Amino acid sequence: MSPQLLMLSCLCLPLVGGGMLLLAHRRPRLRELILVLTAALSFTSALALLLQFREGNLLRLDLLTLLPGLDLMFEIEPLGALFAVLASGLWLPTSLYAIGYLRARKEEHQTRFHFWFCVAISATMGIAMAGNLLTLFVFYEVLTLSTYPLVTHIGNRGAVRGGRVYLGVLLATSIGLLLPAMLWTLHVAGTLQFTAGGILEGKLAPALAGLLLLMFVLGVGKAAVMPMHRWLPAAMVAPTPVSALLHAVAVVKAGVFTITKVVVYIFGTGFLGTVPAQRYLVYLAGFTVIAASVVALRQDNIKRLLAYSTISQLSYIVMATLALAPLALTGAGLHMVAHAFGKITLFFAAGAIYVAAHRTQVSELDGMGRRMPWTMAAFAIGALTMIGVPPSAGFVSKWFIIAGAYQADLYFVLAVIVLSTALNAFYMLPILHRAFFRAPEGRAHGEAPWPMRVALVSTAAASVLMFFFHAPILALTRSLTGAAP
Amino acid sequence: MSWLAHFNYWAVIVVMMTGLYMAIAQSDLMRKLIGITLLQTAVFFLYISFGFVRNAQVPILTEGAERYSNPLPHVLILTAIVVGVATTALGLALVVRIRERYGSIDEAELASLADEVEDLEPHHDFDDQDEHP
Amino acid sequence: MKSHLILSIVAKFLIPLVLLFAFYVQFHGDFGPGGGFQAGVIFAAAVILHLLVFGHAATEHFIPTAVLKIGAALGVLIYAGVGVASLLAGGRYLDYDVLADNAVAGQHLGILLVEAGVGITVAAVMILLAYSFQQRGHDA
Amino acid sequence: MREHLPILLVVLPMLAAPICSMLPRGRQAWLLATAVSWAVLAIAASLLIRVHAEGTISYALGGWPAPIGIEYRLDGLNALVQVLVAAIAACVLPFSGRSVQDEIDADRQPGFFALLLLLITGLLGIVATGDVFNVFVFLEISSLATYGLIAFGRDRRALLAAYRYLVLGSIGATLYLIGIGLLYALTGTLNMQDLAARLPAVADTRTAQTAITLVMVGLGIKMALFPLHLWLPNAYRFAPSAISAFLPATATKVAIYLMLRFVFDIFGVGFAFGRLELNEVLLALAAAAMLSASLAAMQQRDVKGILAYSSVAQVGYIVLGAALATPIGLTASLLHLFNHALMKGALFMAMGCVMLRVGRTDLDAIRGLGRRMPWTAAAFVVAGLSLIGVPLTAGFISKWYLVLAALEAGWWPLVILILVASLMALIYVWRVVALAYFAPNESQRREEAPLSMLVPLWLLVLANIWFGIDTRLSVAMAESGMRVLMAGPP
Repeated sequence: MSPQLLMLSCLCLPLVGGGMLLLAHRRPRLRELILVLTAALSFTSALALLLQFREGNLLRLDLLTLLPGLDLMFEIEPLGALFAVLASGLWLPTSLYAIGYLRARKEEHQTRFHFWFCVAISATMGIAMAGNLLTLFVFYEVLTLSTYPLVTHIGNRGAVRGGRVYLGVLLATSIGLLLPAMLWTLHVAGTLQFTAGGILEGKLAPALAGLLLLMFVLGVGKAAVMPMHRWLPAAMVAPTPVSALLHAVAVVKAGVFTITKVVVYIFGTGFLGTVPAQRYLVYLAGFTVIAASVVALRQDNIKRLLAYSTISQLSYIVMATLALAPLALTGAGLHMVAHAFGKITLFFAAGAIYVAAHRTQVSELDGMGRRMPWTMAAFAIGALTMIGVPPSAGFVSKWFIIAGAYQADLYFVLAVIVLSTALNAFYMLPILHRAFFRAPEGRAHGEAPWPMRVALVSTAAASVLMFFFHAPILALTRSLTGAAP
Repeated sequence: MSWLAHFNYWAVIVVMMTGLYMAIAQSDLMRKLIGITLLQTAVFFLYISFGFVRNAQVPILTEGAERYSNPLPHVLILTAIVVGVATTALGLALVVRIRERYGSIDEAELASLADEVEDLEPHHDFDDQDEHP
Repeated sequence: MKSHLILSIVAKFLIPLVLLFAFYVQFHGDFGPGGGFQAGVIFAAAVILHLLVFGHAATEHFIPTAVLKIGAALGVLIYAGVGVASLLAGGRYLDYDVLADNAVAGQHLGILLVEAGVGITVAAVMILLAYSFQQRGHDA
Repeated sequence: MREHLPILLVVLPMLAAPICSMLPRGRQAWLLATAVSWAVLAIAASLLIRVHAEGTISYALGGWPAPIGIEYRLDGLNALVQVLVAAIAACVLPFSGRSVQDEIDADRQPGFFALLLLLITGLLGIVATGDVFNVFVFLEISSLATYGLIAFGRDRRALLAAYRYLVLGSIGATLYLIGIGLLYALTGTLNMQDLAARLPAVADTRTAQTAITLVMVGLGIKMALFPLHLWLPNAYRFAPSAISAFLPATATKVAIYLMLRFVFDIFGVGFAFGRLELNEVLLALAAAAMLSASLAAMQQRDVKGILAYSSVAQVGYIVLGAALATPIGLTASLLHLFNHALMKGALFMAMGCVMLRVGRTDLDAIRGLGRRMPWTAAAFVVAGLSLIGVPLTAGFISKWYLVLAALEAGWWPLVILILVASLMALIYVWRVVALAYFAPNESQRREEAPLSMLVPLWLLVLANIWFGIDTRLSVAMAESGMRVLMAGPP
């Protein structure tokens, strides 16, 4: 298949699958078969795309021209290829998990749920492959809108309220800050094309560039840098599969991915080094890391705890990106993957506990390790990834970020990482202690349905595997820094 | 006494402002309409006095008229009069029907009535007779 | 309707005169002050006088509403039709010159027809208005 | 016959109107009106093509040449506006068949269609004519027809809305009449071209300045420019569905066209904007319109009310672009004029479908609409996205141009303003969409609107998408209109 066709299929396969789902809404088994097949095919095409890219093919697809100089076009670069593979790859276990979850919970509107999930994945693919800022923005908004029905899926008052915060924050930041920032960029640079080395160098005074960077960092609300983080805990009203894939992987990673793209391909790391305000943004991200961890310490609801943990971990990536050191940038790319594996495992486990035991609070987890050994083992691996303990993927990425911080002489970053690792341990380890070393309470129950278990074990395994075999990912993220000297 | 030389304009302005004031400030719908009519009439005056030329003759049916009044404003204003009549008629029709459906033609009262739910049925026979006696 | 003797006699005397005057104004329009608008209104005034004095039933008896409605529409049609006729005759819209053999006769014919159309419409509409307002008063 | 098309365009609906009123049945009147609207669209389109191929078309009425007689003059600008009016009419009339049957008594339907045809005549006439007094006549024809049509609304508040519009509209028309009267007294001409040529000589007099002010205020009322918009919301809200679909897409647009014509072609930018600094007034009013009307729209409880206030805000957008008086600003303004007609037409048509099936258009009636009337609700969503200005819809293109124009002129606050207003649009559109799709409703019966309404509705919706993706045609048209205006007075 030609690379252009592959890109198009990455984008359209989930949509086509979603459309077929709608047609098959009266026959649940067929519908679920279509879902899994679609996910598998999407993953295959994303993988094929990655291979094509590694062979050095120029992957570029001009979809259509809206106005002269303003077109929707796609171009693959290392980080985007990685992101596409990551999102579509994790979609496969998530769709299995979602089938089990929705069936076990006997949720209504399952077809609608799966359909919007497909649309969201398609939008994520669009973000991953976007060749200019406008394309990225378009799919960024599609992602926001298509996940709204997922967040409010349960349809009760709380879900609607959570959905309103979700939509409000994400749209307000993107239209109020990201769009003006984009317009400003277009006005100054005359283009929105992602270009190696950036497009703004020499066209904007450093002080103004600092302001622009601030607009970008805060405007990408999906990256959840404080004070734009409120939507993420609010979105936890969503069913767990949504929280798992979208709010641990697709949506939030789309946020940090956008920031990384902007830093590397719009500003250019070289130019950004001359912008004084960039330092302050590192501090802002560092602050978010610590503050979110502290908030997480005080949470009892598992999903809210995980949400604050996500906020904290996202700011790791933002901070590492803004540190502008090649090694830190590599670490940022690695951490995107590592955190994805870890966090999705944690959410899967939380959902499995909810389905099997109807428990949602940390304080109710006593002895859970004995009742649901598979689930809690996976949870433990996820927790270790969050803390960054070997043998988990989190260790590798944190290692690179720390190395990058040395390289850039940013001891602030170093301090933040050390402190937050301690905080992560403080809120994760007590959960494991409760689960494995306390006696179980209440009536006995077994594990969650098998599709859910398959999903969470596979992502946990991936997290461990990444510790040992991270060379391909490392090569990819290295080539990202190759683009930015 | 140059301001007196333009007394026609002064008259127009007085009538015009009276009409405008009535159209805006009166709360009675009929008086508003009268205000509109006054306003329009003032404009008719204005146009007609444009066309007037001192010591001039009617331009048609007189041979060799040296100075003649401009007939065009009169023609224009004829159209405007027709338009004015149509507007007034339509306005009156609306007032009649407002009166039938609300039982009032006072703006302040209407504003309070407007949000009440109307009992459509009893009045319906009037509606059907509209323009079809 | 109560009959007012003086009113009805004066009206019977006046109405033909007013009608005659209306026709005078109508057909004199292309030579002197006058024309369809004025004539239509004067004609309507005569009918309205009849309406006021003799009541709706009597007036409607010889000028039915249906006729008026058709008249109102017909007048407009005549007006626009003359324009289209001049188009078909090879001139511009409302270019009366082409309506007859020579330009002067054409202008005569054209203006006469157009004014007739205007007169019919204006008269019909004015009478219709009077009818409908009169009707309302009695029902309410 | 070909050379007579400019006049036929106006005369055809005028001829059809009285015939319509004489027809015994509403159905026949509807058929005639629909046929006429399609013929008018065909003529308008052919004229637009001709204008682009051969340049300005001038047609002298009655064979009297231009400055003396009435001249119809079509150039790149008004040929486009004519096509817009004709296209919306050609979409609304097929649509109106069912909704009129439902909302208006059978014996009054022929009158309704006759008035609608007169309204179309008036609007097309305003656009086509090159004579400022003729403009007044057509303005009043269209306004009178509009007052009558609004009064056809079922709700008794329609009467009051029509009355208020009548009072304000008459004041507006009268002010306009005074204005052109003063101009005539100064220059002795009513022909637009001639007026433009003679105006500079007397531009310094106070009379000229008064005249311009009066004309602008009069037109301001007609186009519902803040704060002269008070008539609009209720008029649109309570009018019959077909009328509230037709008016926002055409009537205010024609008034805006007229304002552009006066400012750029007759007064000249140098005079109106340079010396009188009208642009600053317009900018301030446009900004106020965008903010205040959007705020008001967010508080409405009725979807038609929301859309009506949003129309006031959108007038602000259009005026904003024009007030910048740059080529790109004018292009943006004309584009938005065109695109907004498409989206508001579609949105109000969707509400017409809801009116037919549910009988009301308040927010409660929208609950669960996504299930009851999936096609209507989907159309509302797409047109709503266009209203917000989401990429890949027509609304995005015009707003994008508007932002570019503001940036180019160095007006940073305007960019923020446009974005804030878009955000507010998002909020008020989303309220409706969220209710339609995510609010539970007891009655889950499926009762979609008939095809005769869905097809025109979706035609407009697809146009919204089409002009959001393939912008060549719309941008080229807007630019040719812009060039006419930027060329200024002859």
